[in-house]
Amino acid sequence: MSLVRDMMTIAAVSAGAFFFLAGTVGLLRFPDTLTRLHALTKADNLGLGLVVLGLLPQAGGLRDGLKLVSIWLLGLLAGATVSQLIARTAHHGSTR
Amino acid sequence: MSGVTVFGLCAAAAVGLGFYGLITNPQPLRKIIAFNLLGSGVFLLFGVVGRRGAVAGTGNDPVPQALVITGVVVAFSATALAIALLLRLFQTTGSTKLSNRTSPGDGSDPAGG
Amino acid sequence: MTEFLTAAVGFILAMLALGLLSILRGPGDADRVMAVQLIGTGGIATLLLLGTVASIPAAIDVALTLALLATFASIAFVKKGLSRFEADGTASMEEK
Amino acid sequence: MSVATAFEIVLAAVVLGLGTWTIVVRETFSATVGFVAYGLLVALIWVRLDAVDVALTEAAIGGGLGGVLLLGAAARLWDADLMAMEAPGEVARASAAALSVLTAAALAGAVLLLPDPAPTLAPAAVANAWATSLSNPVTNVLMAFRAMDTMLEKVVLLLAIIGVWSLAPDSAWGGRPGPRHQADPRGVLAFLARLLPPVGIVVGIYILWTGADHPGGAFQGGAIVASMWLLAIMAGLADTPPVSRRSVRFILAAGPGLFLVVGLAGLLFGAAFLSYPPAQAKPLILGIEVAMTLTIAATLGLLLAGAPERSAEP
Repeated sequence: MSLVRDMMTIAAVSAGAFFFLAGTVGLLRFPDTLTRLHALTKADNLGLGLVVLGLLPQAGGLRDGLKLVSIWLLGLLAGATVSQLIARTAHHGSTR
Repeated sequence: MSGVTVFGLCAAAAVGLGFYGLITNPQPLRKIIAFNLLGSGVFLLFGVVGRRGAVAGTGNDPVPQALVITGVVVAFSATALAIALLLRLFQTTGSTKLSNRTSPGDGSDPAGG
Repeated sequence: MTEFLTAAVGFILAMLALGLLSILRGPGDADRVMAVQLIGTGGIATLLLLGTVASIPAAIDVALTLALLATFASIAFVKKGLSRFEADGTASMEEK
Repeated sequence: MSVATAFEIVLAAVVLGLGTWTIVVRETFSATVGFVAYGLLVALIWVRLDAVDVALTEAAIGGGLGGVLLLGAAARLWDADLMAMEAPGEVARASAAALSVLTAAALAGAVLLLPDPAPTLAPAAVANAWATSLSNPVTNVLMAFRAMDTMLEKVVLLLAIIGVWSLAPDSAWGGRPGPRHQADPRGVLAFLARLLPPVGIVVGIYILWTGADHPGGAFQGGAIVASMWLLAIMAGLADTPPVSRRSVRFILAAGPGLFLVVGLAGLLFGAAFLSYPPAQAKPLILGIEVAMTLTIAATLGLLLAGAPERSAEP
């Protein structure tokens, strides 16, 4: 049972690390603010979600598991709203 | 070299950096930030010392931890007061210059001040 | 397991550092503000993994606090953009 | 060199890199963003040092409230940044650099030469935990063993807010702090400001509640509640109260006031100032903490809102 849990953790955390890599490559390679914002808020939030998924089997109990999931949900909410706000500001700044 | 020592050296460097910025940067807001960097380095030194003094049951000596928490709060209130002063200075004079324009060396200034 | 998770922490932290390098270079202020959002996701993932590796369960609470508050710097930035537009006499930027 | 040490070196390097960026970069705004990022990452170092109580404080202050305070100031000083500021000359710079390097080197030497075994008060703090029946040693130190420090810290917060309020111009004396924020009530910001505060208040209360036995406490919880209030203010959903209002002043004084009353009661009926009878220690400490959380949330929120700028009547 423990082996299955560890396999799940390794698989999900590795996938999460890959998305963090993808997000960083996006930040390094994309040319302008809006595309970089896209790379940051999409890929990194997916990476965070996968890391949370990977840590769930290692969580100490139900309360820790719930906290982990709510951290990811808060991260998603923050990513979604902040990317919109920054993008609007950046957009207005460039067209003016 | 243990991990704790690495953070200790990092804290020492942060103190040095903050000190340099505090002296050389002419912008008052930058001085405030540099002072906070210096303070954060000092707090980290406390953390390193406390980590070395850990015993079973505590990961870090609770007394320096409590001192640091008190210190963070006091540093924050001082920063808030400094920024309020800075904003008021800017509102009143339209600039954030700290130096006195009507210093004795400026006596030849026709505006007089 | 611990070795794998420690390596994952180091990898995500390295990605974070690379991303920070690219974002802080600019060119615009909007790019720089993304640094805070980047730490809001990458930093939280690092913190969660670190808490599991070093068996500090309370690290989840720190991650929860960061997830709640990492948005704030970006909001302050957006308010800055807003006040500048208002000062210019143009309409609010949150219009449709 | 183990994997863990490599991780610590990377973390220290990233934090130091951000610190250096904060000092050397030209634009003030970039420096401010760099410092906010630095504050968030320092929380990671505190977790690594196993000082989670401090990490929580650092995350709430350095990342959340400090970021709003500094970025808000940078935004309002926007035009001042364009003004030429005469930088100190070469000689002054070089001597400042020499002095700073010397200071850093002395501290680094002190870190390398720390005595072994390390002096510590941890055993004493753990051994006396029975006196309060709280199992978080940091809360014990803050609220019982060194309660005087914590009480005076709250007085410092009070003094800071009096200082900020005294900067109000005559026309706005006793009025509402800060500008009135406006945002589209159906926009993204207002949406976030409606969704996040309920969650944030629950988390703040949880951090206060868990502080008795696990890392957390009044200050960290209060800081989270304060930032939720600020979010509502920044989204235009709430307005700052006029500082002359009686209820505002009552809340600001409630925490230190209750602390003082309990302390004087200890002087009258117990052994010394701020001594709790062991049987009632836990309810007394928790009561003080609840009052302080309210006071801290109000004080931090009003400190960030700044000096009064508008008269109380709209």
